[in-house]
Amino acid sequence: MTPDQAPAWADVGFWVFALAAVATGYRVFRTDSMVRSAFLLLASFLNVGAVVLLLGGRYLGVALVFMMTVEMTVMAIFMVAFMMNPAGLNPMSMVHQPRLAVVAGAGAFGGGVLLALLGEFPDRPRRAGADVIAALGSQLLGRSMLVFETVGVTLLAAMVGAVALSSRRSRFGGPADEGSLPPPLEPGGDRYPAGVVPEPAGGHGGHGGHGGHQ
Amino acid sequence: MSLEGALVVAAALVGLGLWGALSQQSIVMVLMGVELMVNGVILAAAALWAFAAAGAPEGQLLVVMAMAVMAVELAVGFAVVVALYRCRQVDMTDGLESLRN
Amino acid sequence: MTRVLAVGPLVVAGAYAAAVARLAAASAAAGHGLRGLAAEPLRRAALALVQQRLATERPDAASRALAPAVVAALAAVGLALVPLSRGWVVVDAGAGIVVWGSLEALAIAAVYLHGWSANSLQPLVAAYRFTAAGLTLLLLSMFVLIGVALPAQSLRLADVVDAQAGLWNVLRQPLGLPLFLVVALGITSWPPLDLAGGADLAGGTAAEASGPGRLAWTAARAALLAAFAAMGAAAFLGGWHGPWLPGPAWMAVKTAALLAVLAAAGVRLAGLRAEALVARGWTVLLPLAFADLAMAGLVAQL
Amino acid sequence: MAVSRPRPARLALVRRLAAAAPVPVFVARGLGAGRADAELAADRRLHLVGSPRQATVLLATGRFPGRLGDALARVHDQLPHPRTALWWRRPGWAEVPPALAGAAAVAELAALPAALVAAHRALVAGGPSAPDVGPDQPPQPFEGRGDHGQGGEGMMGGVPWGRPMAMPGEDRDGLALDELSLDLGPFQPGFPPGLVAHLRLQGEVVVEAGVERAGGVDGGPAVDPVTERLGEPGSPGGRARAEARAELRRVADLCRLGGLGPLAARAAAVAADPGARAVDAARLAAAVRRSRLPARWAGVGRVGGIGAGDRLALALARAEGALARADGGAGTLPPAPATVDPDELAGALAGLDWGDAVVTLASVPDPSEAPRPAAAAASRAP
Repeated sequence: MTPDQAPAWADVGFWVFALAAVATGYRVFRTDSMVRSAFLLLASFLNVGAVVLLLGGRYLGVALVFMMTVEMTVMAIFMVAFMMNPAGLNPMSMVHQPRLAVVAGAGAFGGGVLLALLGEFPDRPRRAGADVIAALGSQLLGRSMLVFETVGVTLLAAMVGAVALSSRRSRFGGPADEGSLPPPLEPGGDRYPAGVVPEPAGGHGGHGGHGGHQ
Repeated sequence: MSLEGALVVAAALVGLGLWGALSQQSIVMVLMGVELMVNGVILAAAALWAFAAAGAPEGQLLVVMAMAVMAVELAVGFAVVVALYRCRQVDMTDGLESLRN
Repeated sequence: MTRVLAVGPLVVAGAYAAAVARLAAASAAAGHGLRGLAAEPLRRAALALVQQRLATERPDAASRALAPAVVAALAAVGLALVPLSRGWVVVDAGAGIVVWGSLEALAIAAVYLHGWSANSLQPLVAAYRFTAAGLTLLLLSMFVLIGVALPAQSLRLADVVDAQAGLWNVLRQPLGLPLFLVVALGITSWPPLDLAGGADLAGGTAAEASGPGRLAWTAARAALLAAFAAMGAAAFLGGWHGPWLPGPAWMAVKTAALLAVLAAAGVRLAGLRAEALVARGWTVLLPLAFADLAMAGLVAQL
Repeated sequence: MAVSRPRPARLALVRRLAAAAPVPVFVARGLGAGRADAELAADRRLHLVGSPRQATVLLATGRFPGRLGDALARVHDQLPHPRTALWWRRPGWAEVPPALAGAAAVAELAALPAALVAAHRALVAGGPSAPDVGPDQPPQPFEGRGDHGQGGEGMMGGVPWGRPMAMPGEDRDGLALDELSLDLGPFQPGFPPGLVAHLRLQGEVVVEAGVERAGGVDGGPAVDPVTERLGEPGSPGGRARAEARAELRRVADLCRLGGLGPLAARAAAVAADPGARAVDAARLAAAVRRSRLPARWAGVGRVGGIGAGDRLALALARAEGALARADGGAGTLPPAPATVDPDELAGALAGLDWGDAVVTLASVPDPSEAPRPAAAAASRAP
């Protein structure tokens, strides 16, 4: 099935999934719970995965679902690890420079739309009936073996780097956080987050440094 | 289902991701914004592969690369968050004027 | 398209079979008889329908309703992927094994969602420790499943079954099936690896669930376990291959046998604690999965 | 908390099936009854559940003075409708906790299963469901002070709705992650009567713990009357049998906690059998060993030199030895483990994960369950 010969239901499905991907992507930054954000982002990825499947990427769509589910679950775990607070207790907004962000986002969108509508793209739809999975496989382990291996080594390096960065032992053997101090709550101020005061400061200061309790 | 439609949707995802990444304070949320942008890139790459590249296997390869980039970004991003949190109990961008100390 | 209609009955039958297998194993291990067990799941389900569905304080209600639905949908997808007979499969996915991997990943996410959404501590702790173990098992499952794809030289499940016409994968890759069953127990959170449940957490992610909500959660996981058993039968026990009986009958027999093994393990073996499971997952099970994959590759080359 | 009325199931068939289901019972252990309810696991008609959300019948055993009574009221209201409560009440327990004001009372352990089944059937057939005892509201108000009104300063501290806010603290990886405070008990399944642990958790790891006995150390008869009447009080056979029974109840509790319901049912059956022989206990011990439960718990919660797995194995060995003696044989009866000081127990909990902490608390020997000579018990009876 090439995109051109796709039946009408595929067309409808494309737009349903595409709009759902955009809607959930928007909701990611408009919800008051970070776990929910992670799962909304996952929903956006799942919808894009479905679109890719409709476009004919029979392996890619599924692989996208697989990878993103794992990544977003890890993401959600991180949320809870850093704030042990089920289902969100204190709804609050944690944003800065909102105007710049809106302008930049709208600009990126506008640029993309212009590119999409005005750009000259060759009209060469893929052939029907080709085995895309086998094609990808022979590409990965054939002509593009070097790319494949590079990606693999990069992932390995990322894993090693991540473990090294997050491990408590520093390069020199001691604890990585030895002698380090949290920043004060206001730049130049002398109030520190609760529990990590460099000297007993009495009571708990206001707590701007930590992610809060969403 | 057309190339233009897919590219517009991809642009919307990239725009939303940029907006989120710039406006959010929490580092983890910034990472989410970046992920959403890569999501748009993946969609655009898949659409170009299907409509404009005659289904060349290199197109699929590009998508696989984008997914790998995302995995690397997430792994290193989380590692940096953990390292920062360990040193400073910070997981917000505003708490970090510099990476010294 | 009519084949899609078969998925509903398959899910219901799978959940029922898993429930009966568990009750029968428990009854046998306790020294009681097996009389009246066929209706037991129905009685328990009826009781759940009579009971009130309680809400916790400020839950994430949408996620709470979504989680059992997602697990049930995953069970349906799983059962739809598995070929029941020669040429008879509901969804003939070219990348079936990767779809199965996504399904496992989504199941972990759904359990996490279930535990988190109750806004209560026991469910959250259960979801937390389950996910830590679940992600380990997911890795394991990928190696094991790639192992069965090797002799078939295909990610399509129908090809995997076809490739076992002469020799079943359970003989070709003896480590594969036990590892896959460990994954099945872990990811469906079924005893003895019920990290998302467990008596120490008052029922884990379902600690706050009552009545119909609890029934939906339990039944969905039972159906998912049945999907795992069917997948195990197709990937390792030769699927519908077998003498005398027709293909679907062989699939049913093999799936039931795997369900019985899983249920017996649940009532006779003590589970690993979360930390022990993660530690052993990385230090013992994962190397075993590597060995399984290496062996599968060697055998496929011969 | 209940927010909606029960939906009437109109189908008579559904109600008939539901009435025939195993009765989901949640047990709240009060003072004076020890772990006697563990024997109910032997009855097929009953299903001892781990969460009040599952149960139709709340079984309260013993006395519930002071805060135990308040806790019982909270648990009572956590049962979904239709629900009812049953009280295992010995003559002489005068004080009636509010949750049990309207509850039927049963005096004999042997009569409990039938009473539970009857209560369940009546309930499912459309009988009246027990109304809430307490108000449907959080244990205390939100407080209304602080930046977010939670009662602390900034976003930190405070006890909104009576629940302590999560606060950062040191942990084993050097990441100052949030800590959560909560109470475990007093009706956690498998716990000795009245045991409450105050925990501070990071993730599922206990950072700090305190252990106390709600309602004070068991002031009632330390020996439950049922156990004592099994043999002639004071006679060697009766005493040995009572000891075996207490150990087997512990074994049943621990097996259930370990997720091995069928083994718990077997242990309960041996405990409830007045003619049990040493060989029955030996068979049970072999099945428990085969399940690898003692091995899994080998190093868990070391208190007084032995871990939870050793305590389970010891309970099985003691049950076997005591039953051999009860039959007049020469069984070796290993000495009972010493009871543990609450502070020592609290110290042992720090650093354990949730599951291990629960197993530790459920397995340590408790002063309320060791049978004492009848004379001592009688002198303490109220």
